[in-house]
Amino acid sequence: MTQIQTPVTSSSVVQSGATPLAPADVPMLPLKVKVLRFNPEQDKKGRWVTYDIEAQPGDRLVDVLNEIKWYHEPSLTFRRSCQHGICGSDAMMINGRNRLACKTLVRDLVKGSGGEITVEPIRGLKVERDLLVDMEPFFDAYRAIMPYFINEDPAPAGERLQSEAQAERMAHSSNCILCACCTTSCPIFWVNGSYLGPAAIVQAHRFIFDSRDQATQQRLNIMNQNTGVWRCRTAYNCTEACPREIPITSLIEEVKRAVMFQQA
Amino acid sequence: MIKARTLSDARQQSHSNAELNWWIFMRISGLILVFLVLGHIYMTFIQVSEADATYVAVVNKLSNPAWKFYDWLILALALLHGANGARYSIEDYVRTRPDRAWIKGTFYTVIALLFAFGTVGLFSL
Amino acid sequence: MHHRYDVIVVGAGGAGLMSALYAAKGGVSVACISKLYPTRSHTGAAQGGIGAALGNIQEDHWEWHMFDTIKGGDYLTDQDAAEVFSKDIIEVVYELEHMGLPFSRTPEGKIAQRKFGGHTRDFGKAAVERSCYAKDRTGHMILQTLYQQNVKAGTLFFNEFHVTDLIIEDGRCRGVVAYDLATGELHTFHAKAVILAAGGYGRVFKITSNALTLTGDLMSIYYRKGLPLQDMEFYQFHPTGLAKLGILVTEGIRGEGGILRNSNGERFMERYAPTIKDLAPRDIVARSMTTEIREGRGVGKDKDAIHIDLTHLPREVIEGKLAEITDLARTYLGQDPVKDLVMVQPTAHYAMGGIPTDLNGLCLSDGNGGSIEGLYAAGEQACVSLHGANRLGTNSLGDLVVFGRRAGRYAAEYAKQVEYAEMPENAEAESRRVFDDLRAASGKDNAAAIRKELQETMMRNVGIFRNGPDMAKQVEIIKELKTRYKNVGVSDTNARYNSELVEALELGFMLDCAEAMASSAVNRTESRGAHDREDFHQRDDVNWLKHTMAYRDMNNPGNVLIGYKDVALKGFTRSFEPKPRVY
Amino acid sequence: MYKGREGQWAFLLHRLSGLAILLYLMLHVFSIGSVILGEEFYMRIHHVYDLGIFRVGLIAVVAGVVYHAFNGLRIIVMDFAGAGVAYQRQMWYGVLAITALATLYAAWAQFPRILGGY
Ligand SMILES: Cc1cc2nc3c(=O)[nH]c(=O)nc-3n(C[C@H](O)[C@H](O)[C@H](O)COP(=O)(O)OP(=O)(O)OC[C@H]3O[C@@H](n4cnc5c(N)ncnc54)[C@H](O)[C@@H]3O)c2cc1C
Ligand code: HEM
Ligand code: SF4
Ligand code: F3S
Ligand code: FES
Repeated sequence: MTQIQTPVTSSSVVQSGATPLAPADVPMLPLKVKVLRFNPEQDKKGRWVTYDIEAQPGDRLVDVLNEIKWYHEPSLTFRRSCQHGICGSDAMMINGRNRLACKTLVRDLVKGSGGEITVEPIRGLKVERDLLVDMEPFFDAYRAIMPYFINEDPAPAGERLQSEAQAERMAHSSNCILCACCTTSCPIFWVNGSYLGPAAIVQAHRFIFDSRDQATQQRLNIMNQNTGVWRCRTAYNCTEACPREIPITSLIEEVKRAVMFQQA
Repeated sequence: MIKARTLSDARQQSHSNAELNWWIFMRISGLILVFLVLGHIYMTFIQVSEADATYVAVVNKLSNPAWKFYDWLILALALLHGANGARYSIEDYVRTRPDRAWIKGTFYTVIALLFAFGTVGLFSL
Repeated sequence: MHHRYDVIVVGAGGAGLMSALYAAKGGVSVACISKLYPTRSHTGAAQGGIGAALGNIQEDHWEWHMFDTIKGGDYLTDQDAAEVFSKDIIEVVYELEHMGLPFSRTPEGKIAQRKFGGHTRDFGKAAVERSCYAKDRTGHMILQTLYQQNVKAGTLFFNEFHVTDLIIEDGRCRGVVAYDLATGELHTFHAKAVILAAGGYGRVFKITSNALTLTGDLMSIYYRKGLPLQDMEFYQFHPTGLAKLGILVTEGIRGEGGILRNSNGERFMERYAPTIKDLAPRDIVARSMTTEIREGRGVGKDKDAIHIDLTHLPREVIEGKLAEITDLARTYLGQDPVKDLVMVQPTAHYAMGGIPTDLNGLCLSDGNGGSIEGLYAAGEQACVSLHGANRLGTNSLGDLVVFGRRAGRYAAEYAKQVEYAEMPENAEAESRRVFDDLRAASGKDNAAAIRKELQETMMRNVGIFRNGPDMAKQVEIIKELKTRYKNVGVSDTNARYNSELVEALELGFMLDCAEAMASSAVNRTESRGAHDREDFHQRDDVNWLKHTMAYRDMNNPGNVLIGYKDVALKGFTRSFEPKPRVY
Repeated sequence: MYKGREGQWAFLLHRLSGLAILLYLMLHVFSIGSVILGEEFYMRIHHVYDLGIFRVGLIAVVAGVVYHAFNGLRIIVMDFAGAGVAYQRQMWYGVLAITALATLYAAWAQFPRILGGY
C-alpha cells in the first residue's frame, strides 16, 4: 500500500505535474490546509483534517489539493478537470467563500509567509464524499427552466439575423459554466432547496433575452412562481461568488422586472 | 410548494401571480410605511415619552378621526406587510410540509385576531 | 446492473452530444454515458472558433477550405473526408445557429468570422476570415448549446460512469461495460450500435492545454483488443499556451492581430512564413518559436518562452473579443494583455490520430477496409483523417459536429435494421479483472509518480522536435513504466466515489496511448506536419504518403506492430496534388 | 459562517429587523388595543413599559425600524434602477449611518427621561 503520512511535508522532491515549475528564487510557502472530510462509509459527520504542505504563491489551490491527493492522501475526493476555470467542476468553499479551486491562487489566500487555508464542500447540496456533492438537485433546477432554444418557425437557409447589440444582450448569461458557486452561496438556497437558485435564473435570462427565442412567456411564467425569482432576497453572495464575473443579481433583477411588465 | 422538476410541473405551478403581487405590495406598502411609521415613532416616542402614552392620552388622541385613520393604516399595512414578510421566512426555514401548514395556519390566525382586536380598539373609542 | 438501448454514446463532449442528438432523431432509443457531467467536457475549453466557408466577411468557398485543410495536413489528409467536411460544415454551422448558439455578429447581423492560422483565400493567396466565433468561447457555447438540445430531446445521460470495456465479438460490437463512480458498481450496457466520442489524451504530456481527465480511455480500450490506432505519431503542439501552465491562448489572438516577438522584440515569424507570418499553421509556428528559444532568443527567467504582443490593439477588442484569454492571463500570470506582453510557450494540444473510421464514422479494424459492425467513433478520439499530419485551427470543432452528426445518423440507421446481437455472459469479467489487479497490486509504486515521469519523458523525447535515438529511448521508458504500473496499488478501499481507483485506471490507458504514439513515431522516418524529425528532415512522399496503423502485439504485449493504410488522394469532385508546403 | 459581503449582512439584518419589529408590532397592537378593555387593564400593562429595560428596548426598536425602513428603500431602488445594484454597497453604508444617527438621537432624547424616571 502507498505510504500515507499525515501530517506531511513536501514538496521539493515530489512536485505535481500540474504545478508550474518554480523558478528557483520563488519561495515555497508553508501552508496548513484544513479540509472538511467526510467518508459516507465510515463517518457520521464531517471531520476536519489538516495537511501541512508547501506551495508557491502562484500555485492554484487545485494544484495544492492535487499534490495532497497524489502524494499524501490518495483518498481525498473532489471533482476537477480543466484546471483553468472553464469546466465548472471544482466549486468549493475556500476560506469561507465559494470559488473554483483552479481559479484561486495561493497568494490570494495567505500572506507572504504562509498560513492556513480552509476548504469545505459547497453548501445546500448533499455531501457525497469529502468535497464532492450531489449535483442532481442543481441540474434539476436547471432543467426546470426549459434551458434550450425554442423557435418553431421554419429555419431560414442561412442564419437568423441578430444585431450586435442583441447578441451582446446574452454576453453575460451565456458565459455561465454551471459550476454552482452561485446557487450554493445563496442564503435562501441553503435553507430552501426548492428555490430554483441564481444559476437557473441566469440560464433563463439567457433565453428570455435572446431576440430569436419564442418561449419567453413560458419561461417568465416559470420564473413567476413561488420557487422562481421572487425568492431572491438580493443577498449578492451569488454575484460575488461567480467565477465568470456574471453580474447575477442584476440579471435576476432584470428578470423580476420582465415578469412584472409581462403581467402588467 | 413542490419543486418544479419537469416542464409540466412548472407549467402547472405558473398560473398564479400571487408572488408577483405580494412582491409589489411589499414595495408599495413599504414606501407608505416609511412615512407613517417613522412619523408615528417620532410623534409618540421622540417628541414625547413612552410614559406619556397614558390611557387618557391615547383616548384623547384617538378621538380625532384623522389620527384614527392614520393609526388604522399603519395597523393594516404593517400587519399585512409583516405577515407576508414572516411568510417568506416560514417558507424558507420550515421545510417539512405538515409543520409548515400548522405554523402558517396558527400565525395567520394570530395576525387576523390582532387586526380585528386593533380595529375594534380604534373604532370603538 | 444491466441496461439495454438501441444506441449507446460514450462521451458527452461536442462529438458525443451531436451524435446522441442525431441518433435520437433517427428514432431509436439512445443513452449517453460520460465520465464527466456533459457540460464539464473539454470541448467547453475551445476558444477560437469553428471554420466554415460562409463568406460573411470576404468571399469564401468550400474548395478553398478543403484545400487549406489538405495542405495544412501536409497532404496526409484523406481528401474525400476533407471534401465532405468542407461542404457539410457550412450547413452544420447554420444548424448550430438555428439551435440558438449565440454567435458574435457582423454589423449586418450575420455570424461573425475572423482569420485563423492556415485558412486562406484562393488556394493560399492570403488569410481569410473563416472562423465563426462566439467571442473567445466558441467551444463553451457549442457544448452548452448541444447539451441544451439534448435536454430538449430528452436524451438519457449516465453521468460519472467510466466506460471500462467494449464488448466486441465476431467482429460486431454488442455493448459496453461502465464503472459507476457513485456506487463502485459495474454496469453492462447492451446495444445495437455504440458510438465512441471520448476525446483526446493530451495528459500524456507535461505541458498541455488538455484537461486532467483527457487520458485516451477509449483509444486504449480499442487498442487492447488488438485493433489499430491510426496516425498516432501526429500530435499537435499549440504555439501559444500560457508559460509553464500550458493553458491555451487561442489562435484567435493572432487572428485578431496579435504578434509573436522574441527577446529582441523582433517579429520573427516574418522570417519563417513570409506570406502569412503569425498566421502560419500551428506546427510551423510552434517549431519557429522553439527554434527561437533554442537559439537563445527566448524570454522569461528561463528564456524558454516567447512574447505575444497585443498592446497595439484597442482595449475594446482585447476585452471584448478576447475576454476569456484576457482573464486567464490576468489570473494566472498577472499579465494584462492590454498593456503587457504575455509569455507563451508551445503546449501539447491535439491528437490528429486515433481510432480509424470511414466517412460514416464506422470503426475500422485494419488498413484494408475491414470494420467492426455496429461500432462508430467521432471527435478527437477518432481519426477519419481529416487533419492528416497537422490540424488547422477551428477544424476540430468542425470535425466534432460534422462527423458526430454522421456517426449519429448512421448508427441509428444501422440500429433500426438489425436485432440485438447476443451479449456474452459475464461481459464485465475483463473489467472486473482490471480492477481486481489494481486492488491486489503490491502498492510499491505511486501512480502519480509514474504519470509524472511519463509526462516529462514524453515531452522531452516525443515532443516538438524528435529524433530516432530519443524516441527509441522513450519506447523503452514506456515499457519500464508499464512494468512499474503493475505494482501501483490503490489504498482507498471504499466503494463509493473512489477517485483514486479511477485515476489509477486512467494511468493504464495513458500508458497504452503513449506506447502506440512513441512506436508509431520512431517508425516514421520522415518529417511531415507535426511530426518533425531532426534526423529525417524532409517529407518523403515516395515512402511515407501513407497512414500508420499501430496494433498491440497480442502475443507479445509491450510490442507494437505497425501496419499501413492508403491515403485517399482523391476527393469526390476535387483533388489536390501533394506539393511542398510553404506559406 | 459564510464570508459573504455587504449584501449578505444587509439581507440578514433586514430579515431579522423585519421579524423583530413585527413581533414588537404585535405586542404593541395588543397593549395599545387593550384600551378597549378599560383603563385599569391598559395602565397595568402600560406601567410595565416604564421599566428601564423596556425603555432601552424601545431604542432598539427604533434602530430596527429605521434600519428596516431605509434598507427597504435601498431594496426598492435596487429593484427598479440598474444603478441601485451598482451602488448597493455604498447605499448600505448610508443606511447604516442613518440608522446609527437615528438611534443615537433616540437615545439622546430618551436617556434623560429614563434616568429622570419620566
Ligand atoms: C484549450 C483548447 C482550445 C481549443 N480550441 C479549439 C478551437 O478554437 N477550435 C477548434 O476547432 N478546436 C479547438 N480545440 C480542440 C477541440 O476543442 C477538441 O479537440 C474537441 O473539443 C474534442 O471534443 P470531443 O467531443 O472529441 O471530446 P471532449 O469534449 O474532450 O469530451 C470527451 C468526453 O468523453 C467522456 N469520456 C472520456 N473518457 C470516458 C470514459 N472512459 N467513459 C465515459 N466517458 C468518457 C468525457 O466525460 C467527455 O464527456 C481546443 C482544444 C483545447 C484543449
Ligand atoms: C418602515 C418602512 C418599511 C419599509 C420601507 C419596508 C420595506 C420592506 C421591503 C422592500 C421588504 C421586501 C424585502 C425583499 O423583498 O427582499 C420588506 C420585507 C419585510 N418587512 Fe418591511 N418595510 C417597512 C416596515 C416594516 C414593518 C413595520 C414591519 C413589521 C411589521 C416589516 C416587516 C418586514 C418583514 C418581516 C419582511 C420580510 C423580510 C424578508 O423575508 O427578507 N417591515 N420590507
Ligand atoms: S452563474 Fe456563475 S457561479 Fe453561477 S453557475 Fe454560472 S458560472 Fe457558476
Ligand atoms: S445570493 Fe441569493 S438571494 Fe438573490 S442575489 Fe443571489 S440569489
Ligand atoms: S477544474 Fe475546471 S473549472 Fe476548475
